[in-house]
Amino acid sequence: MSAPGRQCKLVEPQDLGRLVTEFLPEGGLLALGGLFKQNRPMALVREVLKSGRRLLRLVSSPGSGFDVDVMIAAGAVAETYLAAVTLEDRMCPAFRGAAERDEIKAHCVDALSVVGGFLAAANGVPFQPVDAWKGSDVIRHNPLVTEMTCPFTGRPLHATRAIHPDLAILHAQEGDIYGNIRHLSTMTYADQMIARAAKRVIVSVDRIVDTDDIVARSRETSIACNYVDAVVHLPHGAHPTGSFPLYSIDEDHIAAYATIAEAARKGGDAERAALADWLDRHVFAPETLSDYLDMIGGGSRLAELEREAEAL
Amino acid sequence: MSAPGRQCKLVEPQDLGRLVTEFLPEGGLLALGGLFKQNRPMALVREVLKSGRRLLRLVSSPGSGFDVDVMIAAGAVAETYLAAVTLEDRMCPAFRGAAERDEIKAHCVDALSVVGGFLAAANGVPFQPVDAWKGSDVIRHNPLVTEMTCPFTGRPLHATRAIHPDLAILHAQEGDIYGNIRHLSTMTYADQMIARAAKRVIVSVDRIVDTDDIVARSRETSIACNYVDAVVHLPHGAHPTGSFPLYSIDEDHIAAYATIAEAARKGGDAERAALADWLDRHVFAPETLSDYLDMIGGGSRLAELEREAEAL
Amino acid sequence: MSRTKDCTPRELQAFVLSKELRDGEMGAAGASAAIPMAAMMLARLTHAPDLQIAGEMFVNPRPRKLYDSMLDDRALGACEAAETFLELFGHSHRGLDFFFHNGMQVDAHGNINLHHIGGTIDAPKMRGPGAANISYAHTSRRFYICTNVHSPRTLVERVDFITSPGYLDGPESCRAAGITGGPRLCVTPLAVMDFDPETLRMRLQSVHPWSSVQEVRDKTGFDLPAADTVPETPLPDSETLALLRQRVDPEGLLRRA
Amino acid sequence: MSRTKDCTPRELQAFVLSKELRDGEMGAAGASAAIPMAAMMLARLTHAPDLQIAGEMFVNPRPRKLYDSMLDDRALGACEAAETFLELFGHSHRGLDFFFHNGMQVDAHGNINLHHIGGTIDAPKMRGPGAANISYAHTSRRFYICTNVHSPRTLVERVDFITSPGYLDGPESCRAAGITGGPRLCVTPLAVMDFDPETLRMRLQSVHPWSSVQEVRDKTGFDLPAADTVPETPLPDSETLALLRQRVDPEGLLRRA
Repeated sequence: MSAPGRQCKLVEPQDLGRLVTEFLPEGGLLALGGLFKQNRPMALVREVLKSGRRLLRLVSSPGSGFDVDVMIAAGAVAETYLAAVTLEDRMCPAFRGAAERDEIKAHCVDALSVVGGFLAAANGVPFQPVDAWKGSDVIRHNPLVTEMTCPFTGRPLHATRAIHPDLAILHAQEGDIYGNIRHLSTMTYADQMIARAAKRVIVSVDRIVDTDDIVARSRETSIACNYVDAVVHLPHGAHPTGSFPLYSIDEDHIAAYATIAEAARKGGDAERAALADWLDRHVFAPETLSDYLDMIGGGSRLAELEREAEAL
Repeated sequence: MSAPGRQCKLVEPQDLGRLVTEFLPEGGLLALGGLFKQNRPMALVREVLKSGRRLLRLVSSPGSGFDVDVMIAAGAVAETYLAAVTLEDRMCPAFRGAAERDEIKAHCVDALSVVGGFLAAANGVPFQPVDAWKGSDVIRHNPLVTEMTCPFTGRPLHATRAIHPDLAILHAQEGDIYGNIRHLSTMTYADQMIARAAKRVIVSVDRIVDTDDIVARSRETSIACNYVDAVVHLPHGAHPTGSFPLYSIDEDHIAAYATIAEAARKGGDAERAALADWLDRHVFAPETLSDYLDMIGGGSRLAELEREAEAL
Repeated sequence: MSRTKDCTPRELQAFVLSKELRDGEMGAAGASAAIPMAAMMLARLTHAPDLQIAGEMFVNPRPRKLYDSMLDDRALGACEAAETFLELFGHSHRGLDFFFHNGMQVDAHGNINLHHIGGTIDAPKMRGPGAANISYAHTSRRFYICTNVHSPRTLVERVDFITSPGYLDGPESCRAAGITGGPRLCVTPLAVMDFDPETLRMRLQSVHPWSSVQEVRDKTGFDLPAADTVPETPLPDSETLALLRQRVDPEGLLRRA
Repeated sequence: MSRTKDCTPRELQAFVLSKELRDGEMGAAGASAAIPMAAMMLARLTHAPDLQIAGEMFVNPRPRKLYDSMLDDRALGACEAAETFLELFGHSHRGLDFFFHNGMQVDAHGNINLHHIGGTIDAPKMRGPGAANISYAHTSRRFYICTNVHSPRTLVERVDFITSPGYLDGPESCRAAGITGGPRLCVTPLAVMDFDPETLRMRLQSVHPWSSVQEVRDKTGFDLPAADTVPETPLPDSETLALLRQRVDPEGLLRRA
């Protein structure tokens, strides 16, 4: 499948720990793709946690939830630059608890400051002008933002600074061994922009496809190989978030976590031990993706999620 | 095909003159899609010329040629904001002649100032920072550009001003009656950005497709209906430029024009009359697209260009 | 046309909001948007067939049923075009005709708080989820506030933090900030509030059949002016309710508690 | 490996440039790019299989033959990804490993003029086509100048207008302007020139077999320093020429006058 002499960017799952450690320093800025409960790079999030990197600073497309909550619960996070952090039908317990206990610095940012920052970095310029912030307290507390004057009109407006993540982790449905990525999902959010903004990019894909197939539908390539450092074949790598049209969101899994994490937030040692146990069973103990998938219900549960996606 | 009550944006070719006059004022800023010899909205260019609007200011994706040369030859242009103006294997005679005789103001701009201007307008901000201009005289003479200071670092850089064309004319391969546009060509250049930047947008398409077909492949919609004011069904509407994968570039037609226009640039009354005659026969005399297509060689020539595209 | 008394609060909220949307307009909702999505879909099926649902990265979605979320493939179903945060950045500057917001706290001037209650943003007593898009509140022509609860904790005199601006502290502060858009209505499970054009403070417009002026006032954390006779919020007729239930919300998400 | 004497000037230009490109690098050419495209494709087939052709809106094109143009579907053939001017904007800031330029005028310091000859830009005696991308000249690590003619009108002491910067007026002016990249070679139908690291002026590196030091100097509009013995530009061996003719340029575009 590989052309002679061309660099293959497909890496084995067991190499991920080494790559994460190489690309992401202690205290580094990590960017997460997808949005809320779709296309979140959950298998890669678990690899980051297993790598032992701590004091991380997190940035994401403007909607995050389960993934960052798990990372905070695992104690790997020092700062967040996250616009909305929610499980949609309920709040993120670890995020909320850590912010209230001042264990993380939860910066106050919004969609335009984050997207503008990715856009500036992707464009190769130090900032992005923004002219759509009036009356909100978010701007008064936003470390990404400063006031400026339009060089043409003299009118006051704002600038948001370029965001260059040390490492971006993304999940997509398909990719080839050279790192050409194709989303089959309708929504791709900020994934392309994040890939263009980040210093290093690792993408997990549900399927590896042949490069001839990529070439046959080149306009559908969502992230070109020149932005990608490594691609890894991790089927169901977005679980419990969805990877449409292949598999849907495992709401039960997310809800079960949220209940345990919320109890830990409110409770005592026993509740915190239960959360630690959940993290151990779902993040640290499974040696392989297959071990993880067995833990969350195995083939029958995965088939249910696939059927749910198919029925949409 | 039309849903009850939903606004149909499909217009008849005979309505184009009225629409152009409504959207584009005398002296207005007109944007052209495509690049060099691909996806240029030639049938719409002819409609603009027939509408009688003059003193136009032209902007385009950073590579233009035949289309703008014909508009200049027809005397409809006062100013150009065009980065490269070329037929690739030879220069554009009318552009060159008009600039040398000072009949048009041919502003000195480059790709980043134009693209940055479209991007700023599409983003809804008054300017785009640019940090990639060193040593070139283009910046010293570029009316779109000013110097500025980075509000974060204090470093000197440049800004290019937002470009909001009064009207953008684009050509694509497919569209539905509500104005959802789908390029089948691999290259789409700045078409989406121009559509987002312009006040009004008219798109000619080689084929009208059903909205269900658009919905079935929504990630392939290149310009969403909310950016489009009118769509018009003009098969071979890009001729003599190419509309891949449907039909290739009519190099012979472009070369024949270039020879006549170059002779007019260098020559006397007879040569200028020959160019006027060319313009009359190809732009002003043909009442319908079908009349035009007969003039340039009819079905057999079109079939050749289709075969050439198919063979690629 | 007969009236149908068994309409639920969330169904009524969707119906009230649907009547606000005009044909040919373009708008959207962000996260947690089952009621706004129902309102938009119902408006399309009734009086606004040309309503354009766009601005949040999908163009004219065709959901087969309602979900609590709104920004995933599941909840959107098929659509006419997929956009990304790049295009959303531009929409956020240009604004939409209408947008929908909910809030952890909503105050008398329609300001919305999703960030913190008590303390400060750096040392919050209770940290909320924050918000993605805070720009549509003032760049759009108007927006609607749609809450899941009506309580003195939700509807407060002044929010602790302005996530998305309503009318700030009234006309003068809006002028100073350059705010031109703003909330049109606040639609809760108990009542519909609009804003006094003089003071830009909330006032009671109508009370849902299952509530009363007294109950609404008791459950509102600020003084709520009202006319001497407050009308009852009109319920959907049976045909409209049937459309809502059969075409928009076949699984009855809005009928659940 | 036997040498093949019937190699044409344009084929030799492509061969010379192909040897400059290193495996794993990323680069592209703009318009009028038959020779650069041939150089990139030949490099891939010989010593640089991992050469990434990207930066001008297509990623790793697979043309079946050469065209004079480069930025249309016809000339590119299939590719791995299609980009737009949005992505090109970013590439232009980050720069490429290598880029190719041609010019209406090229001067002793490798500055390129495509705008006007004589007069001023506002009142030009002769107005050129201008250029799209002027940024890659200084943001890329290096670029190559590839001309279609070698004449005193093309190769001048100082261009009338700097469209794309080479080494400006030498080391001091480059430092002042913050220029770090620059032209590596100028490859014409007659010779290969490189740049003196001290003065950053062009000097003769090799002369093609069909020309001579005298002819090259006569046809160059500025003084061209050279070693006492100027080597002949090495021709491709027969295997390499066969690759060029059979795989890269099957229709012989580079063999035409």
